[in-house]
Amino acid sequence: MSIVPISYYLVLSAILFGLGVVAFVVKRNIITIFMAIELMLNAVNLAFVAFARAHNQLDGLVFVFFVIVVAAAESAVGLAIIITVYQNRQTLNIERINLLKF
Amino acid sequence: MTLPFIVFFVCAILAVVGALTLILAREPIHSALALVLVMVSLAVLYLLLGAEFIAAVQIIVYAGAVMVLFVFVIMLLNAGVEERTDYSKLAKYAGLPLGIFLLLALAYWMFDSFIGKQIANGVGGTNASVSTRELSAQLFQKYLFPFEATSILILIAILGALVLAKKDE
Amino acid sequence: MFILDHLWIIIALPLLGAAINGLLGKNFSKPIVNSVGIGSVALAFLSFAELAREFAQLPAGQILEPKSYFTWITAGQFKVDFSLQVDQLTIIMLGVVTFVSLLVHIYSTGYMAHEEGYYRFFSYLNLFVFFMLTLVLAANVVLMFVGWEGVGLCSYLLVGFWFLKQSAISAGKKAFITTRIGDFGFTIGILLLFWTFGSVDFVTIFKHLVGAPPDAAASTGVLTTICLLLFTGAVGKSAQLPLYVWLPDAMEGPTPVSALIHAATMVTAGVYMVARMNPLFSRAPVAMFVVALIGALTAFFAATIGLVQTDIKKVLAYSTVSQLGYMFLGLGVGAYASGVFHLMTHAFFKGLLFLAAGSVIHAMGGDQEMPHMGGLRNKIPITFWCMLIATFAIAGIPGFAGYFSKDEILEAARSGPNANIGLWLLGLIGAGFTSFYMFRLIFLTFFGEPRYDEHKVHVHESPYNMTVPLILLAILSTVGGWVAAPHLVGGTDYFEKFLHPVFATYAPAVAERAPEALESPGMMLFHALTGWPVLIALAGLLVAWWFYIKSPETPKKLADSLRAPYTLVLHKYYVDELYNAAIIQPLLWISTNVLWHVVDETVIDGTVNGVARVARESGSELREIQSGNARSYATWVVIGAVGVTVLMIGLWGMVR
Amino acid sequence: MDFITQHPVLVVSLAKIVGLMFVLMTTLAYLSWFERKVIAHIQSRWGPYYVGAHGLLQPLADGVKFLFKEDLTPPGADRFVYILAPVLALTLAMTTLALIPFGPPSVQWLGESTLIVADSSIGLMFVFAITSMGVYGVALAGWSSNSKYPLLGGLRSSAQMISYEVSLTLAVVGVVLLSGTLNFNEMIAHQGGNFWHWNIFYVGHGSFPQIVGFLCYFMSAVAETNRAPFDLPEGETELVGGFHTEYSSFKFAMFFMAEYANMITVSCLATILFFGGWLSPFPESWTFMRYLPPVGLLALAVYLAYDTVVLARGIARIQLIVVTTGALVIGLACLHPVVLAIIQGPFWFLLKVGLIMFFYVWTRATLPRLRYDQLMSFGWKFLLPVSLANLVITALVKVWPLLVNHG
Repeated sequence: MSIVPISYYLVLSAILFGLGVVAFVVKRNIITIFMAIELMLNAVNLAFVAFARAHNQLDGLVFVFFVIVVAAAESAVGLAIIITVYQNRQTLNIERINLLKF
Repeated sequence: MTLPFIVFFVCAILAVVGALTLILAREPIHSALALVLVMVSLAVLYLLLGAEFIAAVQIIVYAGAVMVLFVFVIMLLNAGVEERTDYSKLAKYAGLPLGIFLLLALAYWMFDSFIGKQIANGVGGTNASVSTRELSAQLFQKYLFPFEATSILILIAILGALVLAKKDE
Repeated sequence: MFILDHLWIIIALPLLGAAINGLLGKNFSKPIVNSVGIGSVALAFLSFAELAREFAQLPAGQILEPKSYFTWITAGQFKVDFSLQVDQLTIIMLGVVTFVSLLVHIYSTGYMAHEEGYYRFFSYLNLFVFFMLTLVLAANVVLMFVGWEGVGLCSYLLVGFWFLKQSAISAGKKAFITTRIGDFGFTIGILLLFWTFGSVDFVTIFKHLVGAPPDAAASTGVLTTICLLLFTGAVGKSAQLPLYVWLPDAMEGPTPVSALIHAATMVTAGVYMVARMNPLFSRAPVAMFVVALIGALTAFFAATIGLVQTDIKKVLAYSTVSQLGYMFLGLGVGAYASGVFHLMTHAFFKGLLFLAAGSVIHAMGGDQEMPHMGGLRNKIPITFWCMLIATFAIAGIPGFAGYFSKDEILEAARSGPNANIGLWLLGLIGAGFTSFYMFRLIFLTFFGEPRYDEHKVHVHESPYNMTVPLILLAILSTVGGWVAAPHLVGGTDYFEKFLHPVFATYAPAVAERAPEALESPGMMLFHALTGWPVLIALAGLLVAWWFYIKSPETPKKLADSLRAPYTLVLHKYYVDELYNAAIIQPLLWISTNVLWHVVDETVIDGTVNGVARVARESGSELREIQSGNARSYATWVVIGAVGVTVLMIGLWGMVR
Repeated sequence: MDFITQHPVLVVSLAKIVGLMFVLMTTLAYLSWFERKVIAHIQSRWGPYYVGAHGLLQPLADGVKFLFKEDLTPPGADRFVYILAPVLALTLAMTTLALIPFGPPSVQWLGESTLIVADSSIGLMFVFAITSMGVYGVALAGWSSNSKYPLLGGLRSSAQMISYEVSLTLAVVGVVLLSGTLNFNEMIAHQGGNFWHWNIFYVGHGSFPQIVGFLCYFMSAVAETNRAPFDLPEGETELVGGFHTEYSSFKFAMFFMAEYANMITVSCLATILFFGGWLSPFPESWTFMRYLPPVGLLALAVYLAYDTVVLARGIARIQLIVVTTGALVIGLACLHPVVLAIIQGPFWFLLKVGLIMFFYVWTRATLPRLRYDQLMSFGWKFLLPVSLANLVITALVKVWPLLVNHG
């Protein structure tokens, strides 16, 4: 049973990351932008796992583990912030939340 | 065309479709579901790569906790259809092209630099799945300090979330 | 050997006192302030005593290594430790400083009793003691310089203690600035020292010098330069020509301050420094001669000015200047021991004189003009007798401290290794003037008819805490000299013997001089008693007696007949005016028209404002980027990412 | 075709899945019957009785009813999500069972162990992974039906599920510590011996009886499956029907089945983790015990036969005859050594699961429903600390020997 070459995974992760970036700039809804970030993280994780497999080392997996944990913490805080923002501004459109400027 | 390839391509296509849906959907909750799809298919890919534990964690934490949180918040705030405003001219004209360019550049780079390369074909990369025991050994011996650090990070995150979320009288 | 190992205790104590009084004293009652101030100094004095005891137990001729407590500065191979050192010279200085300052502290409790900022005064005094001890104990030039500047600072603070009095303030400034001029030279000297010897530790430097042939360690020229530069510092600090002008003005400060700082300790710092640096000076004859010359000239001129002063403290001030001149004369002619000896005796009798003068002023209710006094000897007997003793001492009446020391110096100037008859002559005449103006002071103050309004001024003897120090000092002024006496009446000089290691260890090798034939003791005693100094001192006494007791109108006639020189002397040779015209005015002009209006306003302000303007303009332009729209920021991030990616792909392409 | 021969696993898995699905569906259907019967008897009623003997055909009737009801979609509902939700719920609920071993891996066919669909080395993790996804079904259903009650119900239930999942997991970790593996079969093997070797009881070297763990697990499981007394999501009194208020006909049935499937899953999990899974409670030496299954079935057949004779009603009698003969045939078949060997594991396993299911029903019939805040505070302030303490103690007991040896 042959294995899928690692490069395929890498290309896939690259594509996903790119799509994440696109979503990051294109979307207006804070929550969705947040999701875009998560998407990028996932893409990076995929690359990590792929390399870990390629080099037969576990470090990559450990890193993925950490990335996931950090992402969880980040989303917890981020969503709390979003809720607070919404309570104050009654909108989720990032372009309407523009008080912090010159 | 063997089984792994089929699985890979199915999941890959699903992931990409999910990502695209995330971008195109106007309902935040659809985006969320799309992202869940991406994550699940990625988990399957991890399985294919032999990283069972990571796959499980991916689903439990990401799909099961983080995304649920997202959905939860979306339901809580009853976030409606996103309005496609374009106040930022820069984002309007430069954002999308640049993003796509980055996508293509990265993809091409990966392709160009790894396709058909020794390492890329998974030299030594056997089919045997990584044993959770080894992984945990790594985690609790070599990476013990970062592990503890992340635990503290999580604690802080919890506190922060509490402080933010609690109604200030 | 406790104190010997923990020298820092001695200097730490006054610092502690200063800190306590200075920081908390505001709320203390007088007794507490007294106990803290005096207590700290007293402890320092006791620890000095212990130190002396331990030192005495050391095997003879042993030279103690400096004790380094921590590294203070390290830059390249420029390394300065906080290191202290004890040798015979230090012992003497320590004794003088701690003892006199202790007495002055006690005296001050009486003299300053009714002053504002009592605690402030004491904390300053303690601080001064701390710095003075640092200066004395320092084992390297830099640390010494710290003490040096520190005492300068304290002098500034204390001279300007009554900071509501304009004259006091300006006097303080004058003192500080004038000494700064000297210190400038001193600083350069230190740098040159390090540049030459690669170290600032006394011991290291001296070790370089000793044994090496004259030009091996450093060429005589360099040494001369160094010595002269260092001596500039001494000139400033010890009020020698031409930088003596600050000392008379410094009399604006409280009298105890004058006694402690401007008579006994600080002004002698220069002498101490030169004595400490004797290995260098010994190897730089020219510098030695300069020192001697300056000393002699100062001794003479200051004495002449002192002749006509009417302010009691001014007289003492000028006499201090001239006495310091004698010390330098002594050092300059190579009789280091004699110089230091005179330093010690001078500390006693001049301190006494000032304190007594303070007591007089106290009695007169703050009036310092001698013409307003007279006939005080019955009213304030203790003060009178003490002052009389001090006068005998300074005038060089045989048997009193000053006699021995001054005589040694003059003897050295006449017949010493580098004797110079001209300098001897100057010193001799100066001695005559000295005794004249001192007795003039005595006669004007204590004899004759009271010239003050009995009803306004209630003359009264000072309280014990003022008189006791007087008495103690009087005793010392009397017997203090005998430690060196035998030298004159044949036999050995304990003082010189004691100091011998300091000046002999690193001294340059000189051809052994044939010891001059010792005459018979009796003969020598006759010589001693009929030596020129004694005669001229008595002459001064007589003239003074004639002028101010026998025929009081003579001085006036004399002054009228010698109008020109009299006015000249009366106005202190117009030195102040000269400096004012030659230095201060041009300096003021330059500062105002060049430094202020051109450099400061145009250049510096222009630059600063320009920078500010640039920042403001660019900011107001650039802030447009901060649109507050996060999507734009996101796009910027992406732009950066794209840039990095392109760059890396390019590099990758290059790598392959 | 050679593709399939290349991968025999596909064939076997497919067969297993189909089998499992068939069994599961019927079980789900008859679980409802079981529940209603038990509750009825607890409340001293008869329960379903008229559709077939002992109402045995009731599930069939219900199914038919569901199928022929009108399928409503509320206006303004997000159609896609509205349909997705129940599918998601049921699929996930049933997927979990793929990881459950119904018997020892020794039973094999074509080189693949037969009584478990997917024997993963970290089965437990995957079970949790899939159950954690189960929240979506509820939440999305509540959100998509564009109505107030469902939304509230959905929010509630998702909150409840998330909170209780924590203590559920923590309660289980103790067992994982003891057995030192995440694979179900290994866990069960680790509990081998007599019934006092089961994790819930075993007091041995470096082992700590997981009785507390089990209780925590069970309570959390009840809450996790939104069952009484924690059935807030469908708290009829406040929320009408909870998140599936707007659902009707087959979609509703899917939620219904999903719930039962979840119950089965957690029960299986409890059996595996605490009650030694497919192990028989008796020592190997008691060979005669291996005949318990056929004997039991034959006894059942005898009882049914008696019933048949006593109850004389048309269809019911025919139906009873069918059932009786079925039981008889199976019982006899079980006497054949091969079948006997195969039947051991599943028999015990299903027996234990059934008992736990009975507990489920029992609690539902007995206990009143909690208030929402009570529920939450119970979960966070009581259950979580207790399970944590249990975990800590277990860990200590586990490492105690090491500590002692290392001085």
